[in-house]
Amino acid sequence: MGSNMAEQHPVGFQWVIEAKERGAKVIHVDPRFTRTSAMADRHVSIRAGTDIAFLGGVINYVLAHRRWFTDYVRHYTNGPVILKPEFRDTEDEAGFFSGWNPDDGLYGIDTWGYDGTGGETAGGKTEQTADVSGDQSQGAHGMDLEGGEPPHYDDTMEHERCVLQVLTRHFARYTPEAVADICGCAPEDVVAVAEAMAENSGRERTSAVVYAVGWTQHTVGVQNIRAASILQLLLGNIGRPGGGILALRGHANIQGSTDIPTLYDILPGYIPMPHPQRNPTLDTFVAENGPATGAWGNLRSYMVSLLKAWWGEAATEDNDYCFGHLPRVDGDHSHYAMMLRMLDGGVQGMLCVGQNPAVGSANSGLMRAALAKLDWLVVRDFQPTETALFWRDSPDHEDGTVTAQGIDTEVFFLPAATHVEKDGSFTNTQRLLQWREKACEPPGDARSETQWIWHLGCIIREKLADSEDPRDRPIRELTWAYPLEGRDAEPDPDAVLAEISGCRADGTYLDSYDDLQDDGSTSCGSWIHCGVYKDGVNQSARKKPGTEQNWIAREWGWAWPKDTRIIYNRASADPDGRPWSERKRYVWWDETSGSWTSLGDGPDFPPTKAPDYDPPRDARGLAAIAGDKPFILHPDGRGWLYSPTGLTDGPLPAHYEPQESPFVNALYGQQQSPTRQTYPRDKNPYHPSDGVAGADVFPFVLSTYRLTEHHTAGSMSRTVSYLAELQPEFFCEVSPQLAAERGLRHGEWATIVSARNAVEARVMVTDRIKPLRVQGRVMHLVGAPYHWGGVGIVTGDSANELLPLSLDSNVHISEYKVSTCDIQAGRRPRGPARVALVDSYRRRAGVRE
Amino acid sequence: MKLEVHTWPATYGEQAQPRMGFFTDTSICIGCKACEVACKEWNHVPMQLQGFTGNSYDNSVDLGADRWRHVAFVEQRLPADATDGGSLVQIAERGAAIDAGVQTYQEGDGVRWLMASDVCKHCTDAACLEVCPTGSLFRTEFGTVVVQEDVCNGCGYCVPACPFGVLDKREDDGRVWKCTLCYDRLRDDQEPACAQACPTNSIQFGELDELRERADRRLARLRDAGQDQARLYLADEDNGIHGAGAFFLLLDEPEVYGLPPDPVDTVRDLGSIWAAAGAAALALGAGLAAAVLGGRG
Amino acid sequence: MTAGASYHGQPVIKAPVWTWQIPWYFFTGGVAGASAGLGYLCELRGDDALARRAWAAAMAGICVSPALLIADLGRPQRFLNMLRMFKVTSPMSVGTWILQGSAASTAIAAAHAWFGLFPRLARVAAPAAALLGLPLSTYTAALVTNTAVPVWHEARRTLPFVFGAGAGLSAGAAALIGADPATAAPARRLALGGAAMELATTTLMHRGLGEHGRPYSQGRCKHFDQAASGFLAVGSALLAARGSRSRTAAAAGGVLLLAGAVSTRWSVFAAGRQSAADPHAVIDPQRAGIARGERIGGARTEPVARDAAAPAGPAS
Amino acid sequence: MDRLPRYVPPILRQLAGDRLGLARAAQSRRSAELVARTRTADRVVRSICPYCAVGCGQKVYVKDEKVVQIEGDPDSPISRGRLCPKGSASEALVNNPMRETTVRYRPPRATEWQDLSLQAATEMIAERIIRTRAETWEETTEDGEPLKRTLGIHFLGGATLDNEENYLIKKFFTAMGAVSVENQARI
Repeated sequence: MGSNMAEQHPVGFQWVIEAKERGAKVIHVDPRFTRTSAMADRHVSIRAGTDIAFLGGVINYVLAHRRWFTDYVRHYTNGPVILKPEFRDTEDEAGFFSGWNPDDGLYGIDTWGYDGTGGETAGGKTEQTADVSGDQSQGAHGMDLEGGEPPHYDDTMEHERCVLQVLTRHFARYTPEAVADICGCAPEDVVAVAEAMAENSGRERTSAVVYAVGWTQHTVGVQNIRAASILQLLLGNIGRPGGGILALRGHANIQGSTDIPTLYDILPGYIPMPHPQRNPTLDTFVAENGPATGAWGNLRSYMVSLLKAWWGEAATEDNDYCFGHLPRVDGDHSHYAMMLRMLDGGVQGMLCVGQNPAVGSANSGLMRAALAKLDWLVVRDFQPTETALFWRDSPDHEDGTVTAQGIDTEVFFLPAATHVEKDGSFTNTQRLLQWREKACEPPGDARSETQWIWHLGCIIREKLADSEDPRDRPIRELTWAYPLEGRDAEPDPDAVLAEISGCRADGTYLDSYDDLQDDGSTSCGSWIHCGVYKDGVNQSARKKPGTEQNWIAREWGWAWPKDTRIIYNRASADPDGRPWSERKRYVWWDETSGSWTSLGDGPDFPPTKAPDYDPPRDARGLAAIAGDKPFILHPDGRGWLYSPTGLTDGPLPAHYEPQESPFVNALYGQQQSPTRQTYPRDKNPYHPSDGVAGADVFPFVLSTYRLTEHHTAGSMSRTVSYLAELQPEFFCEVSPQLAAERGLRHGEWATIVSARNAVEARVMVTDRIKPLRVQGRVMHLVGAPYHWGGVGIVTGDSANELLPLSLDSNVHISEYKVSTCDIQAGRRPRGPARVALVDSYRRRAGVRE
Repeated sequence: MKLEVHTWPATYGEQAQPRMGFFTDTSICIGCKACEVACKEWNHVPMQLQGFTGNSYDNSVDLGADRWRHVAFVEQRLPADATDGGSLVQIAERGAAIDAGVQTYQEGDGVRWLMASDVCKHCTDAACLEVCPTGSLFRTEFGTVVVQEDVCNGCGYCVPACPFGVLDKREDDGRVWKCTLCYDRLRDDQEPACAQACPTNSIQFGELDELRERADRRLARLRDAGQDQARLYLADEDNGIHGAGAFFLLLDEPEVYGLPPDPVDTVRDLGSIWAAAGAAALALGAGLAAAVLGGRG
Repeated sequence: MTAGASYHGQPVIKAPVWTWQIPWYFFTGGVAGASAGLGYLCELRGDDALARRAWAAAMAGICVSPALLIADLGRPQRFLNMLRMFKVTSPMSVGTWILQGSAASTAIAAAHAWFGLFPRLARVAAPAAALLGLPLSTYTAALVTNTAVPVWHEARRTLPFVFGAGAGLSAGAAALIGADPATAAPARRLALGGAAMELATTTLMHRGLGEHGRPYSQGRCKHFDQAASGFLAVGSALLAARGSRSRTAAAAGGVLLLAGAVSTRWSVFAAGRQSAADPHAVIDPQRAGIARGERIGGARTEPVARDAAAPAGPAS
Repeated sequence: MDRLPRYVPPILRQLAGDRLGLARAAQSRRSAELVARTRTADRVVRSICPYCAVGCGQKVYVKDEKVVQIEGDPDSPISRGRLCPKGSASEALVNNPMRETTVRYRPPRATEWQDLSLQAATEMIAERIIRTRAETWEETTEDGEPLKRTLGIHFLGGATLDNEENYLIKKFFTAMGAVSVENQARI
């Protein structure tokens, strides 16, 4: 669900085909019939944006028919844990959880916790605010639990306030019939999928859930994944071979750039960026961000080691290891928030490195308007992208609303090196770091980012070398000396990786994050990557052929944490440490050696902690995790069916309609996710949803997506001849019924209109797009791949022009996968007439103001 | 007149290699077109921009001088009661959905989307190489059929001779081009580029004998699983081209994928062709004689 | 269920890439071949004037033909590669060698007929040219029928006769133009006889083609075919009525008949393109053959047990 | 035929065992000596595909300091030598004629690009970062809590940057107090 794996990850899909050949059943739940559906045993067509409803139906079936994996749920999840009596579910509060504060549109989360614990914190706050980015800033969070144990739990799971019972009541309304009416599928579809999952789970079997941006790019993106987590935990499919929830990431190192983040709210290894504090010390930071128990119990070690890696000798116990050098975040400084700030003149400079917001971001027109407000813009890419050329060529120039002479922004285009022109590591979608060897030097002025940022840093450091200003101390004291190599004096990426992996004061390399100390005697750039340079060897560069290893292939690359290939794999053994079954044997307790052993993977668990280990009440860190609690990142070691902390929009997923929807929320009184981030303004108007006047002006659901033949906004594919020819033109996919309704002819042109813009696309009328019956009405979907733009061998309008900015408040990702639109036959008007067309729609829908 | 056109392996003597070929199993083709790109990249085949065709996801149209692998896309509506679905979608299950009145259209219908990567068949009896006057087209030591770019003079005879429409002349180049089964890679013990790239192993490369056995096992499995429409195409020798070096497992009739149902090597009729031409020549001679010598004057 | 299916209406086979030179070559080759025969036979008969005219036509045809062929090549500078091999399976290869022999012998024979050169050589060359002229006139039919184009291939038994007849009529008609009607009787007989034969064999061919012959009633092909019939009928009538008396009528009749022969070749050429472009022209007859049980076809649905020991490759 | 020297013309070679001239006799000298360019490459290095996150192994062949071929690495347990169309097009991405290899500069309100040296461009960018940082520096909140940052600079990275590159970027901009470092993961 939420993934079109055959199209977007074709090479990964070989394993699905292989599993299928061995008898696995493949189910594809997706609004469209895609190349993945074509290979599936069953395709269920659902309305875009109703995944939680569908999954809720599946969860409800599992709960109602008692199909959960009892031993797993009892011991490994928080199913038995009793919640606070003050907690109120969406059932009780008409679509809200307890703690809702309508004045600031945020949840207070005090009531969401385990019974008997104190107020939950997030980033040092007890209220979820927009500057707190869900899990990403709260990976280090969790409640303080004495001895790593929830105060009250009921192993019979019968207590009315225990999680399993709360869950059962919460999902009771997701009946097959109710779900079918929301999703536009058949009730049997829900039952069949639930039955297939349940049948194929348990001791002997496991099922996997695969998702991608079809789940994340929603105002309820995180809760989509939470719903899958609940299902997989109930069925006992986490931490076991053949199970899991597989996030298929779309870019070579998007996983790595989250782990070692170029993200505003986290530091490497998901350590939160500090917030402004009354008492801005390291101790306060650790106290407010790290629970005392579980792997995060050692947050202070991780943080001190990071500070030592960055500020080296300058970081001492006396100066709190330069903790004060870190800048603070106190609001949403994520991409879209910053682009809006830019539009208002609050940002002077921008650096776009391999990124192309002028066509790649939602509401591209707003993005370009924001870029025009910059003083300076730096773009690094293989060729000038639409972003680099926004001042000269854009749809706005074509419309006549801007001219190059009218744009003050100074633009630098710097050519970049390709992946074969530099050494370095990518982290793939399964946390595996794989090293790339440099094949040759980049041409002309092209340079690697390593070379560029290092030299830029050196120039800036030189210019500030004599500064007395305290704000320049962090940059002056930064460790910035690396061995240089090659024609262009490039810092050796191998040395950078060694810094990330970490070493002791004496220069010896660290083996794993267990070695990290909070006294400044170790340095480590990213605690989860500690050990990737173990023994002074670049472990990510290991390339022992897969054919010479077993299927785990542990001598190929290196996976964080601790080169673990299946995370939480303690769960592959039963509470006593025996494999759940011979068939699904993976990690188990070996009594004779007194340690965890496995088929070849490392245990994601303290290696010699016996299954019957019972932590003392005063234990901290990993020592506080019992021998039968696999989820060591959580303070209680349990998988969370219910999330007492970490999320801004509720401890459980609930179905909310997308920001723009032709239907009312049939389950709750609350139409959309109450915490979603919206930015109503002239350049970002929203369409009325069902039940509001003007909703019928944009009657169709619009979904954007990718094709196998192209890559994202197209910079790396529209410019490559062999790919450009395969999908040469922007097209939209519509059903024969919609085509008949709107007079669209196959192969000819259509204009898709939203309140943001109007674009033209060739029409593909296809049986693969199905009108669905939802709430007694027919729903039509307009599918639009978004690969095109103004630069390249093949060009065309960009579907991203149409989308509004409406974000999931946990992670600030916009709802690309569903909005509403209208579609007309024929090409779009040119010049000012396009603006007039959009204006007329705005007026009719009443969204002008 | 019967010509022994099977010149492989005999003419290569000790240098002959096992006959190599492709088994393209379209039941696991995901239509990604990696084969098209890998082929072009290895063989430096030029871009052929043909615009939006509307032929499902196929914008490459057909095999030709600038397309040596071509992925066909066929969208089919099938009746819900079709038990011979053949596609991997369980169409029968659709019926229940319809009864519930949920799906508003395709009432009674399901969809299946066939994808198949087409390529030169490297026929046992290959018309193209038989009619080639220059010997540019020849059979290699691997039993494959290759155009030699240093010999071809662009006479174009092979183009209409091929019963599959594989060969074509590259306009600005003047020569004819087609799949070489990566002759250079074969000589280096490497897989052809398309087969190496194919993510799902839909394109399988190997010794033809072994591939044929594998295909038979696959067909048996699919048919056991109820895929009544699965069939092998050109996997045998009892057809008009005496079997192909590149054969296919299809899920529908060949013509649905743009393949001829009964391809025949034209040279099979060479005897009657030469006989007729000879007879006509004699008739012309007789006519001439009659006109000149048989006259009254 | 899929009877009548095709892949998005795309052709199954490729249309010939040959251009205008080829139908003209069908014509000039025929003129050259049959004229050589006419010339030699006239020499035998002692009709030197007519023989010289025929040798001139043969010479003209044999000079133009290679030029047309070379011009049609994608890589004209590589025309010599045509002589790289001799392949009986390739009518084009065989034809190239015939053309070579024909050209050499015709040149000698013509030089002798006109200028009295190479008398000894000509004694061998003239009959050789005459003999080679016969296959030169008909091998082009073998060339086009030896393809996968249904409208051509299915006419493999009749098309050579159409081309042979056309060659004869062309040689006769060419010799008539400007000749004294009194001495041109053999040429006239040849022209009239050839024209009748071409009309007859063309009709036979169309009838024999049945469904395959659809292109002849469609598009450009149809127009050429109708023009050919018209030219041949009018030319023959004119020639028959006045050809033996009027030099002008003989010339006009000759020109009309030549136009007829050219049109026939263009109609055959156009038919090939139209036939190749139509997927159903390829698929339907093949499907019908399978349905009638005459052929097995390329596909089979049942696995066969293979004898794993059966050798298919070299002993290895 | 093995004994016949290569200069014997094909038509004569035909007589020696390939009468119809369909196979061995027709083989040209080029064909007889054909070698794959993977064989003649100077070296081969091992890389990872730059498109999606499956992380397929690639073998990169280099000849005369130029990439001549990129194909799947059969040793990879992830991809087993296979590549999708994008991965298969990697060589064309690297050797793309559309690649721009010189710095381009566009002053405010200009209508065309200008030339600029890489060194000058880097120097100018450094100056602008320092200036913007100074002008938009926020030392504390209204309540006096430390902020030590600038929101005047927005960094947006693609997700094809290496871990090492991301690390240096995050490290550098964090030290500069430029907190709004973002990437494609947000998009």
